[in-house]
Amino acid sequence: MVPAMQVTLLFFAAARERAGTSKETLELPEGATASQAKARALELHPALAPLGPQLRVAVDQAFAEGDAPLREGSEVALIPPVSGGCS
Amino acid sequence: MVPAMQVTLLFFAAARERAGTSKETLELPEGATASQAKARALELHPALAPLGPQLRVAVDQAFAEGDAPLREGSEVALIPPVSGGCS
Amino acid sequence: MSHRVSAMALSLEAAQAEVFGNDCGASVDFVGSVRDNTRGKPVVALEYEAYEPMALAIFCEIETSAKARWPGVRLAIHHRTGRLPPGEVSVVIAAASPHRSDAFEACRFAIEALKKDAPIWKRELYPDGSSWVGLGS
Amino acid sequence: MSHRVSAMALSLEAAQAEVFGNDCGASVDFVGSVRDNTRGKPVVALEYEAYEPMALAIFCEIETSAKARWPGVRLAIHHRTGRLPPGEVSVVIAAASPHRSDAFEACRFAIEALKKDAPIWKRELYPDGSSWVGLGS
Repeated sequence: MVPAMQVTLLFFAAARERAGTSKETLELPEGATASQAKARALELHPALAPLGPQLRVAVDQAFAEGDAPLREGSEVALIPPVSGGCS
Repeated sequence: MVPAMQVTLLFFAAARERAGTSKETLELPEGATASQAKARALELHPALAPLGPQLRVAVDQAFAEGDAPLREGSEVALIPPVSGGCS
Repeated sequence: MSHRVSAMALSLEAAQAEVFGNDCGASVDFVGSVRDNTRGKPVVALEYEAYEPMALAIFCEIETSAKARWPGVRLAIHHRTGRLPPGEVSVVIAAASPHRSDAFEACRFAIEALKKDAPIWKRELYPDGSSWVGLGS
Repeated sequence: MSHRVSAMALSLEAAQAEVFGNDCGASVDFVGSVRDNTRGKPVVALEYEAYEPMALAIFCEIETSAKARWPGVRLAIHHRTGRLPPGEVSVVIAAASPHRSDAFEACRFAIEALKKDAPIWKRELYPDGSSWVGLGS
């Protein structure tokens, strides 16, 4: 069995509402990637499905490619389409 | 003899310094134009000569074409190259 | 560090003062506020949410990119969060430069980059409901 | 009438407040100030002189042209006169619009038009003399 690691998963805005939480701890196999974390979050929170294709992933506060490797304690955020600025 | 009219002539910035005055009354023949007022000012103030080609003429607070007719009491300003704004 | 993401009210003068200096002839400042309508629909308020540390990191990246393109430019990016009624200021960006052209371009670049990449979201509150902006739904 | 030419100190907030409204999502403000040097030469102060009523008339024309090109834009143009040391603000232009792109373009248009046509002059004062700017001599 592959050793496990824990990462922190953050949800914002529409993703937070659909997941019903803003933060949770996710257990993943060691060497898991940003994409795998996102896929696991979508499995655990089926209500996120409609947002799925629009969610970008950030790792440790920077946008990450899908194959970016995670480490124990990584902060993984699901980023719905952003809308900062003004009206 | 053509009847005369009086216009007010205003000088600014480098033109004011060279003419040694900021305002004077100029007597011109009736029907004189903006160009004629400028030519007369250059005659009366030879020190303006180096600025001559760069001076625009305004009549009653708007830039005027050379052939714009003046009237009794017109306010004619000689406008050296402008440099408003910032550094 | 002259960037900010917080629920505190924003001040145009404060942002501008952070970038201004005697070597800078020009500053261009952008102020974005809550409009009282959107696509003809009345808006009661906007509610802004941010992933604050990442938003600040993005603001710093925007500043770094701007300085690379327009040397000598200084930027301050301030964004507000929370519930804001119409007329309230949600974002202020101040750009200063010795050259006015650079200040205009850097300020414009910063607001466009912020809208594209800063992890900040707004929800429009209407008399009869609300919706997150940008979901295309 | 939100334009001004006078020896009074300028306020960015005041200019911005004159154009801002709940129907305007964006304002872009330009602040021009006295730099401590020009072409590498130290500048002690700038001295601004204006043909005030005509400068105001030109500011109104600039506003009229801007409104024709960018409907819904509001402009305030404030210019200071007199002797200003480095760091002092000589001009503030505030442009507000429902659309940020229009606000940027109108603000830029206004400062370029002001520099081209407003009957305002400045003299640079150096430690060892002075000269009128723009005479090309």
